[in-house]
Amino acid sequence: MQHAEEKLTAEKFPAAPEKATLEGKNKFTGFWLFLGGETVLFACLFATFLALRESTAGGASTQELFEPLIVFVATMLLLTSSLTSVYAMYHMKNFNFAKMQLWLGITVLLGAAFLALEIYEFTHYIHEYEFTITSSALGSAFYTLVGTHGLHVAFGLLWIITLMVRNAKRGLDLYNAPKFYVASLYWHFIDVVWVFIFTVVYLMGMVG
Amino acid sequence: MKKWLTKWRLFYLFALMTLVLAGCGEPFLSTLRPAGEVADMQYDIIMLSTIMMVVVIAVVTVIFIYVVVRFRRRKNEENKIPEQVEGNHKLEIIWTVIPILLLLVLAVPVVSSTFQLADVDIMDDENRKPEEALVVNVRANLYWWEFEYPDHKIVTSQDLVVPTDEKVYFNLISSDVKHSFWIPAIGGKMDTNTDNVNKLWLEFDSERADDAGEYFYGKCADLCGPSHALMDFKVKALPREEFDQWVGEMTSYEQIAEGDLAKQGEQLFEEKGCIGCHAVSPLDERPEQARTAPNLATFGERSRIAGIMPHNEENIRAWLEDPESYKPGNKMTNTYPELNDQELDALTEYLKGLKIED
Amino acid sequence: MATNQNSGNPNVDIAYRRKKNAEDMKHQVVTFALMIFLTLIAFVTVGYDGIELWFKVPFIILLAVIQVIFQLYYFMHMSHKGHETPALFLYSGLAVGLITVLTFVTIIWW
Amino acid sequence: MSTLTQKKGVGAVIWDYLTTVDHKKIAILYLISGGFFFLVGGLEAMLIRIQLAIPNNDFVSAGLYNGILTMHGTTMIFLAAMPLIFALMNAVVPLQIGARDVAFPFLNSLGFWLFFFGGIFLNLSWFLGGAPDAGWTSYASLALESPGHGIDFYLLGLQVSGLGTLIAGINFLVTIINMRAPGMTYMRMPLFTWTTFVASALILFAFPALTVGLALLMFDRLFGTSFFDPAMGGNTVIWEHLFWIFGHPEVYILILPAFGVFSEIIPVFSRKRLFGYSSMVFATVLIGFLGFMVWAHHMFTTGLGPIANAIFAVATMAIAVPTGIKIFNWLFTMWGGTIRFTTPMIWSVAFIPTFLMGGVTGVMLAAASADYQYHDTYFVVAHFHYVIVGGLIFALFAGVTFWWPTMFGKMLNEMLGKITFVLFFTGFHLTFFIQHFLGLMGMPRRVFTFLPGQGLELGNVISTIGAFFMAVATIVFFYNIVVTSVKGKKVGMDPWGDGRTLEWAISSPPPEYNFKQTPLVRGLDALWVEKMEGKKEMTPAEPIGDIHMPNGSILPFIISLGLFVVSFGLLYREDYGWGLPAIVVGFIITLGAMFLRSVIDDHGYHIHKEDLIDDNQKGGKV
Ligand code: HEA
Ligand code: HEA
Ligand code: HEC
Ligand code: CUA
Ligand SMILES: [Cu+2]
Repeated sequence: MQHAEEKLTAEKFPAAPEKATLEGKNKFTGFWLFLGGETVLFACLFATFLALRESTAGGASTQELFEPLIVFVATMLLLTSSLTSVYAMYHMKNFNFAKMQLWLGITVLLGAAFLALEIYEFTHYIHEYEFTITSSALGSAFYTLVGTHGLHVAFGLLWIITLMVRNAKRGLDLYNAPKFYVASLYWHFIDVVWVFIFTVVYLMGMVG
Repeated sequence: MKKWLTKWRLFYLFALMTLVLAGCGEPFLSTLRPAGEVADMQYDIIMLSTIMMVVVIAVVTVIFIYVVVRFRRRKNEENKIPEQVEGNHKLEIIWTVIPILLLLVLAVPVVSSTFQLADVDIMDDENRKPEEALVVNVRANLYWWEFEYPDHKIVTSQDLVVPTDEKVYFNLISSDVKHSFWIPAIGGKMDTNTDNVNKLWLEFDSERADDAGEYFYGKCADLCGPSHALMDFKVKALPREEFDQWVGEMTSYEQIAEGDLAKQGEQLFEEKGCIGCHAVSPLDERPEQARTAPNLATFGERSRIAGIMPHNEENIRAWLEDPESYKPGNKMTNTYPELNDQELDALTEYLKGLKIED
Repeated sequence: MATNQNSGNPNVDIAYRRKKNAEDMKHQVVTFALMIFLTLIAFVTVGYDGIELWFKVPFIILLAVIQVIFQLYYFMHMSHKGHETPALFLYSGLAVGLITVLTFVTIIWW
Repeated sequence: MSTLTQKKGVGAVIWDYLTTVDHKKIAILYLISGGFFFLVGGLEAMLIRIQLAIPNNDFVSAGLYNGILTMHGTTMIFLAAMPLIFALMNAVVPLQIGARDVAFPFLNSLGFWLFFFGGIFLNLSWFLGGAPDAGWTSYASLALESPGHGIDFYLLGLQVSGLGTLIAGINFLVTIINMRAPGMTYMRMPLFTWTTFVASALILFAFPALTVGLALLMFDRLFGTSFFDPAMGGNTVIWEHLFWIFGHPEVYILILPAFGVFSEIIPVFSRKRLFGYSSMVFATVLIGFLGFMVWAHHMFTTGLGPIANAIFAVATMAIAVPTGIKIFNWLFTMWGGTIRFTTPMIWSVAFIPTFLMGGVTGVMLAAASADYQYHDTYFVVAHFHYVIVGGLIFALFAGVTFWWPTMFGKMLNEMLGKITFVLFFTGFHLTFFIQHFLGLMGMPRRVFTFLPGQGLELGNVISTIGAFFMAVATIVFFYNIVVTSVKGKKVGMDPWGDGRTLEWAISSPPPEYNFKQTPLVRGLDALWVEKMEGKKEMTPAEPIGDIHMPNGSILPFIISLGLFVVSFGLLYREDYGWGLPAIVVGFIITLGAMFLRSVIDDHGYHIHKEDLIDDNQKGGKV
């Protein structure tokens, strides 16, 4: 096990920096377990949505609401951000801090764009269709599921930005490498959830 | 050590004795005094499983007592180190396989009876004849029960009337919060959900109904608010002819208040707004949502007021004066103007006279 | 620790690791392309009227599952060593989640 | 920093506990608050039993009764049983695996404070307009109908404390996965560690379902959504499923650690290794696994249909098999042993037949068609008190007595311990055995009173008498604690004499770094292995060196406090002008503290070699 505070060079930087210290290893394991729990959390929200997806209470139905274009663009944004965060981790492994920051920056931009689009989408539904979280059980389930995902995105953005700013001067070491790594895991997980959201909520909602 | 063991045995003796003393509960209420096909079926499974469990407990207890007595540390054994046994495959297989077999023996009748009890296909049968398969719509409300006979277009409350020795089918729903419909001596319960209709059948055995007395007790078995404990109903199981007669009287129901006091009561019943909630005819054609209070057409011959209070003049007055103190949280409190003594007398007199026969 | 793959000679190591990382990265870009492709297929499937409904829904779900496997195994490195415990817990979570979803689409029908 | 506690001022002690990240101190915090809530829940139980002593009693009113009943169940399960289990886990598990600490000391403290503030919040409902009154299951239609804020206290309080539980669960999992001493393979872990591991995994997968359920119900009540409002297309059965998807695993979260406790105590006082260790482990995992497949047995009467009922009935029965394996393994651990009846052992021995009776009534309940009769009657109440009180509460009495030296360095008085046992055991069977028959005789549960003339009088009065025995027993137990704290003698390493696992290989209580040198584990029951070779101590796996320690922090307390404030804001958002600002302020406090946590580096500190040796000479080790 290496010491966390040690200043490192590319040569001394270990192959798996996220697990090189005990703290890092714990973070790594703990975060994966947390994702296991998150899986159940989202599964419950998905299940609720599926049970209520036709409960429109006379209001707008999913077929009327959803627009393929918005969903498609949102999906592309988020999928791409997943790739960019992989790039960031690639550079982290190569001990290239500047490039890592750059790719994280791009990830954040893409994530922010996604979030903006989602907010636009929600306001669109509210104004065009008067489809709100209180208008029907479907509305409640939809906004809760997609909104929870959106909150995850927002939290992920804040997290990554904090990490970037906090470590901007310091550079990479074994104290913060696990943090970056775990944040990127989180980001991928958000993407995984989105894959199911766009499939189960939007695409299935469009075919009825 | 030995002391507490004997104590432990004493317990069971004591508990068993109290049990014998108390019998198996009251015949109109106890699941241990089944009075119908469904309750019988369930009673059989209760007994089967109880015997099985007693055997399991006995076996374990024998081993247990042996071990605890035989292997306690004796005076001269302070330094004894017993052999450190890792396990024993044979034994482990035995105590895995035997329970599995026992459970299979239990599972078979359970699964089969579960399906039998859920067999209500005839309810949806177009050709169902009410004479052969009576359907009752049960609607549970904070804290009262409504029973509608859709085949006969009559509605009654609090007292369920059913024919004996045939299957009776029930549609169960709730109009506010979840309740559960349970007549212990006749058969297991089924929830009345707010979202959907549940279906259930029961059978009432004529002989054992006679033994049980005039009524079986029904209960609400799901926490539904302050007066959940008081949400009782009664079941009158009549032979088919008497039941048909009852239906006939209900369908031709006509009530004329007799005597001045009762007439005055009838008037008050309208003036005070009682009629807005309570119907006084079994032929209530209002939609469910409008039927926000028990139908009082047969109130005069009920065994209880509001499901719980002994039926007498005094109690009727008391109920009308302050329902809250008898059934906390009920939906009648404060919905009508205060009544003075004279009005109470009149209403009581009127309500007493609400019967199908004179 | 199994995680420490250094051989002791930093220069050899770093060259080797750089190469390996670059290779990994290549896989990941390919994965990404495939994911975009799958997404496109999913959208087209839904938009195209000629396909029967009974086929559409399971098919797009299948596509989603494939995508997620890509994400997990490539982007999140679950294919790498030292991911046995994460995999175990993630799959347990998925199993619980799946049972939940299954009940919610079968025994809540009213 | 020395391990010897210097005399400190009260303020310093309090500050120390507010900021501590030491698992041993957090264990004490859990023990104190869990113990307090046990008294509160017990008091509520007494009120229940007094009210039901005679028919038509008006000791408490109907509405109040529902509040008491709800709070009794909720407090006991979430605020007494779980924290007390966590107390033992925190005190023992790191020691048993030879670790210096848990994986996430900071999160450990955060988990505690979240639980604590959640629990306080929930109980404040008594003083702020009335307790929740829809049962601990809080079924949706009734919960939505319930006036006032009682249910909101339930929802928010449990949400906050549930978060704490989830964090604690993850912490134990990672601790056990990553921090085991050299040689401590999975199949050499003591059973208590194993059950902690499985129970924590259950927490990880079960609590999110509760989180979601609580959130949805909260949205319905506070923000006008309609998940559970049939008029708007909602569906109350969703709540039932979500609650029980959590709720059933929850009961195994409670009982598995209890099994673990007995699996530690029985071998020690039989002087024999656990019979069938690997099948015990296997059974534990299997129970955990099956625990997720059976939740609908709480919903047999909901009307899910015969297919679902049959499947869930059979799946439920299956759990009897691994549990049976455990029962027999315990019996055969004692078989051939030399049993010493200390207080912990008496509890453990008495547990076997008692839990057995609760378990077999569980199987009876699993018989779906017969459950239509049992459901929501006192038969169910009898069942679950037999398993919970006869299983878990017995385990807590046993475990707390057993590990009291580990936590406090003193032994509880044996005589008083035995008196507690006799009273509690007597009272317990008196209270709950008769309830089986009350249920069968037609008494529904959750009734605030019953009417005379239904044959229910005798059973109820017996039950109430029994409860008083338990109350007296509990008081004796607390008296024992006080007496011990004041007068008890300090003990050293391995005070029971026959300790087998690592927590007995160090002084009682252990120094703050636990092990001066990480021990080398050479087999199951690591200390026993050494003892059998005539050694007194563990072989160290490393030379003496500096020990890395985490810094204490007040931030967990502040983060939790923030959520406490948020909860008030959410609750009173529509009633008072300060509601909305409180939400904002609370979130700022919480997020601000989290932000501080992430930007302030915390590398901990080191205890130097020299100080360690110093400790040794001062008698840190006996
Ligand atoms: C610690 C908590 C705990 C534990 C361990 C259990 C254990 C079990 N429980 Fe219990 N249960 C509760 C806590 C617990 N329960 C609670 C709190 C409720 C009520 C919740 C509420 O509504 O408020 C409840 C309710 C409950 C119900 C719903 C009843 C109803 O509401 O209608 C059912 C139904 O199946 C059930 C079944 C079981 C079974 C089969 C087991 C099994 O795990 C038991 C297995 C053990 C044995 C069987 C004994 C040992 C075995 C042998 C010696 C082998 C040989 C045995 C045989 C072949 C039978 N439980
Ligand atoms: C861990 C769980 C746990 C524990 C330990 C207990 C312990 C007890 N329980 Fe409870 N119980 C539940 C969990 C638990 N219960 C749950 C989940 C429900 C269902 C709730 C619902 O339906 O929603 C329930 C319901 C329940 C009922 C049914 C109520 C009803 O349906 O109407 C009854 C009735 O007898 C009861 C009794 C008791 C008794 C007598 C004890 C005794 O063992 C208690 C013993 C302890 C004491 C007696 C302590 C005494 C302390 C003092 C005297 C000192 C007090 C002083 C101060 C605070 C200063 N419980
Ligand atoms: C809001 C509607 C409402 C009004 C108005 C109302 N009641 Fe009621 N009444 C109820 C409800 C609801 C119950 C059932 C209470 C319970 O059992 O929880 C009830 C019960 C009763 C009962 C007992 C019924 C039984 O079957 O045992 C009587 C008698 C009664 N009401 C008489 C009256 C009289 C007389 C008046 C007018 C002075 C009146 N009610 C006004 C709602 C109403
Ligand atoms: Cu209705 Cu309880
Ligand atoms: Cu259960």
